[in-house]
Amino acid sequence: MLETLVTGALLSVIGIYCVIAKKNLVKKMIGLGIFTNFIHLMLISTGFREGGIAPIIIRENVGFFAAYSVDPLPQALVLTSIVIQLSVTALGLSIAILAFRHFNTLDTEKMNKLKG
Amino acid sequence: MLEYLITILIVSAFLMLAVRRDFIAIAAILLSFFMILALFFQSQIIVVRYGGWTPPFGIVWEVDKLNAFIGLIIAGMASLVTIYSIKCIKERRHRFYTLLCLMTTGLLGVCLTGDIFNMYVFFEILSISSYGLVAFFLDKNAIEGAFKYLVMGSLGSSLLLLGIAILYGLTGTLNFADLALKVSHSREFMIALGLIIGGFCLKAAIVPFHMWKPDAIEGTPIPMGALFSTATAALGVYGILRLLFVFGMLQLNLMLIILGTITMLAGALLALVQINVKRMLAYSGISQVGYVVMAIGFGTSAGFAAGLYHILNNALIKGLLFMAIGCVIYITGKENLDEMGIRNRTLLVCTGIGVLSMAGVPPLNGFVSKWLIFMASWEISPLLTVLAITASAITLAYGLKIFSSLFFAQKRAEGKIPTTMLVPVIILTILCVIIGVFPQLGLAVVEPAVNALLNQNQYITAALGGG
Amino acid sequence: MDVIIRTVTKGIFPFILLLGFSIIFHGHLTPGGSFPGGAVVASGFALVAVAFGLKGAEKLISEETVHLVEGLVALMLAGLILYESFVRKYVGLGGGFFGMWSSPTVLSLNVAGGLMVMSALVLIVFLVVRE
Amino acid sequence: MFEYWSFFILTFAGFVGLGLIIYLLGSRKARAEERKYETYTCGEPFPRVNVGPDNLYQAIKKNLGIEDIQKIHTGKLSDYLLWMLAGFVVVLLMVMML
Repeated sequence: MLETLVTGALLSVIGIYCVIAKKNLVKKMIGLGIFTNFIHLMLISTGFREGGIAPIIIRENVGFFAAYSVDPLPQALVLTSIVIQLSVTALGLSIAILAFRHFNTLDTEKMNKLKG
Repeated sequence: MLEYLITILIVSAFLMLAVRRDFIAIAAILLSFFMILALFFQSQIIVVRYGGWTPPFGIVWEVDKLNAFIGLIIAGMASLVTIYSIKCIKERRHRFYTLLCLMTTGLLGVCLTGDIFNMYVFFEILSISSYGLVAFFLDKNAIEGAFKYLVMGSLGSSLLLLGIAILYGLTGTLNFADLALKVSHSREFMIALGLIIGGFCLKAAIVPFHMWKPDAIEGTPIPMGALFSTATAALGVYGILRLLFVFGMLQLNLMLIILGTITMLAGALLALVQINVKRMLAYSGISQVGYVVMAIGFGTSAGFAAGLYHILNNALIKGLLFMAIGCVIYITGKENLDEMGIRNRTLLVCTGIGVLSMAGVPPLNGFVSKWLIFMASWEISPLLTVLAITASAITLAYGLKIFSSLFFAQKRAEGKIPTTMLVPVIILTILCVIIGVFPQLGLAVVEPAVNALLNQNQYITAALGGG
Repeated sequence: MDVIIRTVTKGIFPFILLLGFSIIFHGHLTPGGSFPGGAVVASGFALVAVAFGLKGAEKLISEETVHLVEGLVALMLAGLILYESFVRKYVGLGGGFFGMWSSPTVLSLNVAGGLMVMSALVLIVFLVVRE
Repeated sequence: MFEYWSFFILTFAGFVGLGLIIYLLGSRKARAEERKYETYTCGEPFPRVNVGPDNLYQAIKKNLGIEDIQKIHTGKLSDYLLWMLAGFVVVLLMVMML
């Protein structure tokens, strides 16, 4: 459990730093991906159980399943969330392509026509 | 019937891509509006169990009066926007309607669901389709607004997911009613609550989170501006309310009062100095959401009634103003305030009523809810009343700016406005006047929602009891 | 691209499709399912787009076709929901389509999801290649 | 119903008064410019000064510190994200204080 927390803390700090401090739009998307991965790690670690079995239910021994298997729900949640993150990343990168076409740069500091 | 709402919207969204007939999307969104309308007149709480699973395990949709009220606003605005954009969007209309169907799916899904992860999924459907809609024109402004909204929105919804993960780790359940039984007020729960409320504040554009909204609205097609300022804002406020409701923390809430007051004043002051009319209306929408958040922070039933009433009135007024200004932009093609002269008497009357109503001039609907907010805030602290009245005065001041740009313009453009664009404007104007003259009509709609908000036990037993 | 990649692509493309669809169709029994299977199928089209250019890939599957597939999937989902909620409930046709498959609902959901994932990823690949 | 209308006149007068004060205060500088033109053009037809809506509230913009609020909205994504994170921190602290 400790490894998970340490990794999660590292990933979250790296992701937030990458999203905020990096000027490049593509790097911002990468940072967003890292940060989302941190959340997926946290979410899947909520279902963790020391020495648990794979959550495949067999009709004969429901009691055994309930006592020893890991929680299957966070895995389903993370799968859903990964697909969502995929579409956000795809949309973000296509917007980055269009932004490069319009502004001739990916530097977000230079794309500040709308302000005030 | 409610099970098929999402199916209809999603199926029509993908059919639009293949078949490219506008009437599919229009029919689907209007049908969803009538479904929500039928739902609104049901007396008891409706629980829809997907796949027949009982609530703590399966996904449920739970519709009480509060859901139905917000859903009615959302579906109503979505259908008016749909009718409005038949002529307003000139090219690639099937893409627009596909995204609009998906956005309505997301809005209604977040509003009606009773499961917190399901809420996150619909929240993301809403977010992704609205990023696409912000980038719809694919020109410089649209792309800039879109990527700002995309990065901010995705980071916000990631933090919302983190809050949901913490909640799941602490309680092991995702159902609202079950969560309401299991939450306590310890520090871990409060972290989760803060993260989720922050995610919804981003959608409602409360002040430290508001910066995407003017930039995004300046780039979007104007019907989307109307939808962002009404439906999405109402949804953000609903999310905050529902979370506080689940946590049983609907008493006097200093955080919401402070955030709401700052939002109200900052939005109004910033709207005062804008030159671009879309941007001004965006800031005006932010300011009106500030009133709502301040009112629901009071924690009294008068405060809730005032806040919910102002959500309704803000939707009507801001929708009216965005659509009317959209008609002007349709003819002149200019977005700056000093080149907006137009020669069309109906439109001028409608815009004038909208501006006066936004400023809170009786006998229009904006006055009623603002009056209720002043009354509710007087019981908490007279200082808040003074601030709210100041913000109202600033609202009138920037309303006058729109007034003078429309009525005292030097050059007036000629042009014919299509009927489908004029009809929603007229409908909203009539509603504004009717609710202003007969305020008890609006109160009759709002009061059941307030009662539902104050009765937590009813919500829990409807979901969990009677399996 | 050079001749090696073209030749290998010609040889390997049917097998990629086969692998993808087998993952989709066995989704309810084995690991995998709609998302990995759809991604594998889309990777086959991406390979064609790399080897033969966008023109070559569009000969196989054009953007219109992809949209058509999405519309068909939408109709399929609607039909599935109608089947589940009306036909099975009121007419009483239980036990799958004529008792042929082990779990028809999950299978048809897998197929619909796989086709949807495939078309979305193919669209993304086309958009990126076009730039 | 009656209670909503009992302060009708008061509110109306208040709104109109405040709005008028702000309106007049805002357009004062622009009018002064116009008068200057009148004085210094000696009998010649002077260029017509058109006061559009964008220079209505210039005085308020200068004096009430709205320019400072506007400067915060730099249009740069990194600044926006920093403000947003600051907002999250503020919301977290305030929720924990409740």
